[in-house]
Amino acid sequence: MQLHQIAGNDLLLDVRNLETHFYGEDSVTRALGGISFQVKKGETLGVVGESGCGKSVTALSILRLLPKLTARTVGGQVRFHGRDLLELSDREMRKIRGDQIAMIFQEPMTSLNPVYTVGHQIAEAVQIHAKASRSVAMEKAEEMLRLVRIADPERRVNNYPHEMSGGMRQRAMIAMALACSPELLIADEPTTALDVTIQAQILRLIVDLKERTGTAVMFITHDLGVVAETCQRVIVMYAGQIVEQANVIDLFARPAHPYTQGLMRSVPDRRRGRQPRLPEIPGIVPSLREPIFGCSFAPRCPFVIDICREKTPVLRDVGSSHAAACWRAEEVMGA
Amino acid sequence: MATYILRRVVSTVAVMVMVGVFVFLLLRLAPGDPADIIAGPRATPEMIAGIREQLGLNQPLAIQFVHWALGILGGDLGTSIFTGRPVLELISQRLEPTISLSLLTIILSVTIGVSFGVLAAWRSGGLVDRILTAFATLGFSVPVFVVGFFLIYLFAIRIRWLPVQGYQPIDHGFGPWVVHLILPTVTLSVPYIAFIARIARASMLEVLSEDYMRTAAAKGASAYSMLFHHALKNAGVPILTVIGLSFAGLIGGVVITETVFNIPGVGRLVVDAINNRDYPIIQGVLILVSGLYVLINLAVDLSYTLVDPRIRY
Amino acid sequence: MNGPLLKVENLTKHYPLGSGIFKKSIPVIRAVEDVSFSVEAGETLCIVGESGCGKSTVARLLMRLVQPTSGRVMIDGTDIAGLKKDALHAWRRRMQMVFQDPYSSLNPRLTAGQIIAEPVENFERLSRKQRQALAADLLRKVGMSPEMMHRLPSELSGGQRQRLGIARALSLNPSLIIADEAVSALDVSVQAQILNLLLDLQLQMGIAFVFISHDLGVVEHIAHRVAVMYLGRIVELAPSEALFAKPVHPYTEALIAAAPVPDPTRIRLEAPVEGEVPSPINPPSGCAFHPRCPLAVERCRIDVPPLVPMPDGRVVACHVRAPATDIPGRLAEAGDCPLYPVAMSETLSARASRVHR
Amino acid sequence: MSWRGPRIFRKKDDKTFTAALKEPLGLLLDLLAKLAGPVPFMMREKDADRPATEQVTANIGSGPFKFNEALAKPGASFTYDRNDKYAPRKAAPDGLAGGKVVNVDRVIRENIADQQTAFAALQSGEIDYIESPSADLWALIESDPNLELQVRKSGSVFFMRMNCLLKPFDNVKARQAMLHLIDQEAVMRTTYPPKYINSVTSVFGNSTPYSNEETTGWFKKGGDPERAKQEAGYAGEKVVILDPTDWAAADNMAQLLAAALRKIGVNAELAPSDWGGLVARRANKGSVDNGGWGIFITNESDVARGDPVGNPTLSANGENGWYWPKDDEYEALRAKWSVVESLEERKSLARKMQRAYWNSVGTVLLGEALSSASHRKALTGLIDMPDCTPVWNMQKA
Amino acid sequence: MTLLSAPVEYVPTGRLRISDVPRLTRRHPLVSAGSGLLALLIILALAAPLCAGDPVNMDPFKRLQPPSAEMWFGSDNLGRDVFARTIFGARISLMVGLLSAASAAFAGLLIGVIAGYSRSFDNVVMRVMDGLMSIPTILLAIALISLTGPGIGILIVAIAIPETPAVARLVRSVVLGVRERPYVEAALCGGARLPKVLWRHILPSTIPPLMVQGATVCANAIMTEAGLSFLGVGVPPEIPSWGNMIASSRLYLAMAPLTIFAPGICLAVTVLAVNLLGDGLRDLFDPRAKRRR
Repeated sequence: MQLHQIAGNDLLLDVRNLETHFYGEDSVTRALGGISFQVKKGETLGVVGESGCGKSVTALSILRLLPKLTARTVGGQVRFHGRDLLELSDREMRKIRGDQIAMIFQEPMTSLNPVYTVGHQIAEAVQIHAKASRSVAMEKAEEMLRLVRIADPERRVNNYPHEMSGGMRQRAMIAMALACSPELLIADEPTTALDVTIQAQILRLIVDLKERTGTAVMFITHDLGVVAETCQRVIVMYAGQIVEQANVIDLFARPAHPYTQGLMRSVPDRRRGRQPRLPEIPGIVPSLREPIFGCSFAPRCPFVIDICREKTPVLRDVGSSHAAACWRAEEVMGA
Repeated sequence: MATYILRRVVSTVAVMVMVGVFVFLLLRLAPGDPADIIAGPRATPEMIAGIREQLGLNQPLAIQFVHWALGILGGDLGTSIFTGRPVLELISQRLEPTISLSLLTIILSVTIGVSFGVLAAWRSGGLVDRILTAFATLGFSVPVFVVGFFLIYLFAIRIRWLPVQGYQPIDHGFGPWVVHLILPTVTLSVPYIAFIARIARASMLEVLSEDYMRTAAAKGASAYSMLFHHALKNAGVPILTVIGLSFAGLIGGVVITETVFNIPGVGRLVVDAINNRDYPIIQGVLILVSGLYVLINLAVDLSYTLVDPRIRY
Repeated sequence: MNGPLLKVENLTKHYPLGSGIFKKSIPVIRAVEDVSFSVEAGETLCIVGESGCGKSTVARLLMRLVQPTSGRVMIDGTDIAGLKKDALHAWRRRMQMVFQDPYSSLNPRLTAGQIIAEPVENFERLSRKQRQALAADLLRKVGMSPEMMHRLPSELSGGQRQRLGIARALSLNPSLIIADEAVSALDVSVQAQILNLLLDLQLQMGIAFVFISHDLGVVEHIAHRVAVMYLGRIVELAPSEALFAKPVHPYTEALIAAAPVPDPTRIRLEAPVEGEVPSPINPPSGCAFHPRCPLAVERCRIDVPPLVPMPDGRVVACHVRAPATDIPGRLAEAGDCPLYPVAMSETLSARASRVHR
Repeated sequence: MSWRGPRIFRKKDDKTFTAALKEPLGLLLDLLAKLAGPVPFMMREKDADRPATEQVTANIGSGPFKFNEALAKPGASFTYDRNDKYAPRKAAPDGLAGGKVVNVDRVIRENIADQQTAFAALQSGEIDYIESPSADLWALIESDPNLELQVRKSGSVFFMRMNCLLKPFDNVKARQAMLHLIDQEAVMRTTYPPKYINSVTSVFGNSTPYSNEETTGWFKKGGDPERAKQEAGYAGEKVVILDPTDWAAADNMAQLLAAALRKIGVNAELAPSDWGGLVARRANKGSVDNGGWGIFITNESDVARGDPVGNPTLSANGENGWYWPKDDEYEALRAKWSVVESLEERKSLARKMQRAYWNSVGTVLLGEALSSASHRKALTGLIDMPDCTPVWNMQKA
Repeated sequence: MTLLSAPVEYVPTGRLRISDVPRLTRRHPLVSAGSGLLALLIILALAAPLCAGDPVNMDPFKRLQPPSAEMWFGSDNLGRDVFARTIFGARISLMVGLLSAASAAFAGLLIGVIAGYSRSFDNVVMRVMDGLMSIPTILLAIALISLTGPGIGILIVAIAIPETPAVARLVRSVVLGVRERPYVEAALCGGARLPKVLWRHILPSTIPPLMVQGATVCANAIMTEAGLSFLGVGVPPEIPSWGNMIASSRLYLAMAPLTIFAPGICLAVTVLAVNLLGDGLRDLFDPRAKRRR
């Protein structure tokens, strides 16, 4: 069920009840329990949550990059410009990947093919989608390296990944993703593995390029600080569900879901000065192998009441473009 | 790079010397010596002792070794006691068949082995994977000579397509040369196809689970380019290693195949030499083989740089 | 005890690169360069810096997992840097370590009980009952139920495993624990639990911590004093509040500015510092930060700035912000430096970019 | 007895030479025309006059075939081309003599290590002729329409030599007991088909003129193990039987012998090795425990048993003879062999020698296996003679 | 922050209980097929005297008989019962295979661990191993056996020696890898001395790859024994082994095929079983394989 509909024409991606399961030897893990969200053209949507909440699985499900044998998207729709990507044939899907929807990954060390030069790998994207000749594609690669502010791109284009630092490799990844000027860039924890100063440079770069090319960015991260600095709208995920959705200012000002609130408080923050003890979220994330009754956060929630254990809360409006999946969302916002 | 190669070549010589000494002593300790064989079954012990004297076999070991080692340095592997011909000449006569058989076997094993491995990895878990893995395990489980006799029985006797035995030198025309090598090559290749396919499959599976394969998919690369363009080159190092190992193990297999198909190669030469206790031939061949083996290893190590830019010497 | 619990003097570690017989001078990686600091009993000293700055090497040097090239590590006045095997063995009881990756720091084939009790068993024989009692006690100390002692690490969550790591460190009840990125591999919520545990342990048992991290938020929360390292050297060592209130060394300032803060309304600076961390094989001359430093002057390129004491108890290695006075012992006043007018810190923020929303 | 005799031959004219001897040698002609055992080769003086170990490399090619040096691959194959300059005799071929007409251009002698492969090559027509194929293939050769098995009248005699220097075979009773034990047919049938084996009881083989029935009673009664053991006064000594694993026939027989001895309580043990190892161990006179031996099995062509002087296996002169049987009476008789003139005198001498030999039992005969050759039917003109088939006179259809 | 490094080497997932066996066999068909078959062969070999006649008694008169009630597989060229010899042959071939695999594994483990841990010893040992590996297995075996004459003991040594370098190299690489793992450093910090670190922390992780390599060596050993017997230097003739049975009866392929196919098939089945076990163990111990399957 989708709340405040975004006006038809500037709606880029519309995900409805997306459900993905992983099949182990003798267990089925419900990595995504049916999530719905939208991405507007040119918007930066933050997807935040702890490990195992399903944020990366969402991205892989959208691009249908899940491992063939062990995972399958069992339900829902992924409408991109109105076309449902889940229905497309492999050939059609391959046309979209890298051309209209691009993706960058977390580990700069292992996400680039170690035995080919960086230029070659960037050029490959151009050759696949723009059917360009080798030389044209290499020129484009050089141009892209200059766009991502890598020093003397003529030399760097012939470097191998192991001859570049972590930061430079991530810039090359971004160059490769944007080579065919996609409409949507999915960034899965792009700066997590980088040092703080380099992370700042890369975040800056993503924001600048986004404004210049008008690409929508789906920014997946677990770091609330990064979300605050780069995203315009945020969805918070927990145990394969979307528990809260809001624009970034509202989310940080008045979090409407106990999990979001708990997360924000447990991050050491200078403004609150030095407390002796950080507020904790007790317990651990529920296992997604067994079905969950009622609200998945109930066992760890300070606001839990009986209904929470019986009926699963539905994502409902608690303010202008601010939704939360909690029966006592209003009280939480007040706390 | 040059210093690395130099160091490796020096170690090659060291290995050959070590093998030389090891084999020299091993043979001298073995019961029976050429004099017994030359004298023939009806010779009396005294006649045998006489022949041994003339062949200089009862000089102290050290002197014999020094004499032989000096010969080696001068490039002379000594003369065969049994046939009186220089060992180098005997070996060079027998080189062509063994090299032809080994080369064809490696070419066949690598092409089929690698493609089986890649196919099995791509269809991992599926029916194709199970069949190819089963074949690989089976291929590895049947002794070479059983395969050999089976093929002779089937192709040469039953349907008479291919010759049973013998070897036609290549200068007698490419046709007869190949025809005579088909059965032996297939026989010898069966275990190596299995060996290479298993390793190729394992290293391909390893590479296919790497992050950069996901990046390639995210770029919209086709299955073919992901397999043969992105993955195969990364799986190159382990595959090259196994090819190097197969080359080394080949000498053992060649001996049996040459016996089954009556190919006058180095393998057969050595086995006969062992039966006749013809020390110079045994020592000569084993040293050349060990030298060849270490050089093959060096070639394989250097070939790594072609496949993986990260490897520099 | 009179002097500080731990006193490190001019600790240095160089890794030779390759050992070619033909090469004359063997190039060296200067991982740790002339590092000195001290830790009082019950105090938490944090070492902060980006990857490649040598903070982990310092930890491994303190625990003698690696031989130092030169310098002294004094515990209660005894230098353990040079001790040989058996002599070193005795000192192991005083100092223990907690590792970063909960998955690979516990032997997957041993049960929790065996892992925790192993350090004690290295020093004295334990009967089964004694071992189980010790394990139960340690598990309770780190907030886990004693039955967990029969579990294998693979059956526990990341947070629980890290608690086992801490319990193992506590088994010899050391007076100092070195935590090398102990919470970096954990999720935020679990991180909070572990940080609280460490603070509780410090209060109850008076344990000193050398806490190594790259996360400034965590550092600010638990540190009494902070040492900032860059390319093997300490560039600033100061009490935590003073450092975060007013960072003096430009690199510290850039670090704090770069760290993302969970407040969308904050003015976002232009990327505080450009360029990459230089390679440790041939570090830049003089102050290693000068190629990336906005305040760099001619002198920074020539000689290495010494650590100069400042009035508020911190030491800073920067020709611009803390020029070495010619009179030894006299503290450099913050205002002393002509280049450090109060307004200075604004020049950095002056480059704040347009508020992007 | 080495034969480097004084210069006794002198050239009379192009076609004849004379030989002047100090003492009478009835066998001169026989020795010059010998077929088996040490065979005389006629060479030019300068080729003949060199030390025994040095190889004669000169090949003159005066016979029907010339040795093709270029194609020679020692151990693998030797090639002989037709010698056009050779003019054969007018007479018909008779054994190794007579007219040597060559009807083929080239003969290649291929050394095929594996019998199975050789047989398969013969079947598929890649080779035309196999000299003494393995016995197990005889049945197959006979059943194949386009192959022919040529069984010769005589073959090779297998015999067992016991170490007379060591217990238990230093006691002649023990050696005589062995005569009882051996059931010749069982031993031969381990390797050869029944219709191609003959029992052999005479010291001089079956097909030689001197073969006779003197004191061969031992064999006729056949194996009676218990009686054999009491007579020998066997006291449990270990008997080591040398077993050449790379020679099928001797290997089978050694295994059968070991099993038979064990069955009657003799502590028999097999010492397997390849032929090289066997020959080395055989020369060791030491006790069984430090490298010595008890029994070994070997064979030689039946024809060779007709020459007690030339063939060392027929000597019995103790330790410097052929593996040490000692019988002075037999030796005395043997010394007269070359002196005796006529065939009849030699035959009666042979009978006396055989009686002495069987009383001292220098060796135990195991039986004779007829030698054979096989060839494709397309190959005709093969000369039938004992032991070998000359290559000339053959014709390929 | 997603956890940085998933565990590389095998992680035991809880205690192995008998009740797990059905689940495990379904999950790991290769291991169960391989070990089941191997167990069957071992039982067959051990129970040989019960179910088979006397493999050694010869009766030249009953040579090369076709299969009959009395002799299920007929008789060989010396009139011995082929069925009995095949079953007794299982003993020798399995013993040669398992013992040489065990000795190669043990020697390889010892050399590998020492080479993995002390740098100086490492260079010397690796050069010797290279030398040893450069001599072809068959020729080394022939030379060794001709040294002392055929016998099962020397045969096992002759097969084990060429296999040892491969095992040593494998163990060395595992030790070099594990040595850097944090839990080994943690043990050192805890004051554990070298022998305890080696025994408790490093050795256990060499066992899984060793078992996989052991299976391959065992398969090789059985094949090499067959090869050596074919060349006439393998197990002495009167002791029945599949190798020397195949070798000695290859002439009778046409007349009495069972004399060569009975041992041949058994040999292939055994080596297949060992290889299946090897493949299964490799998948069982390689966590990455689990994730992909």
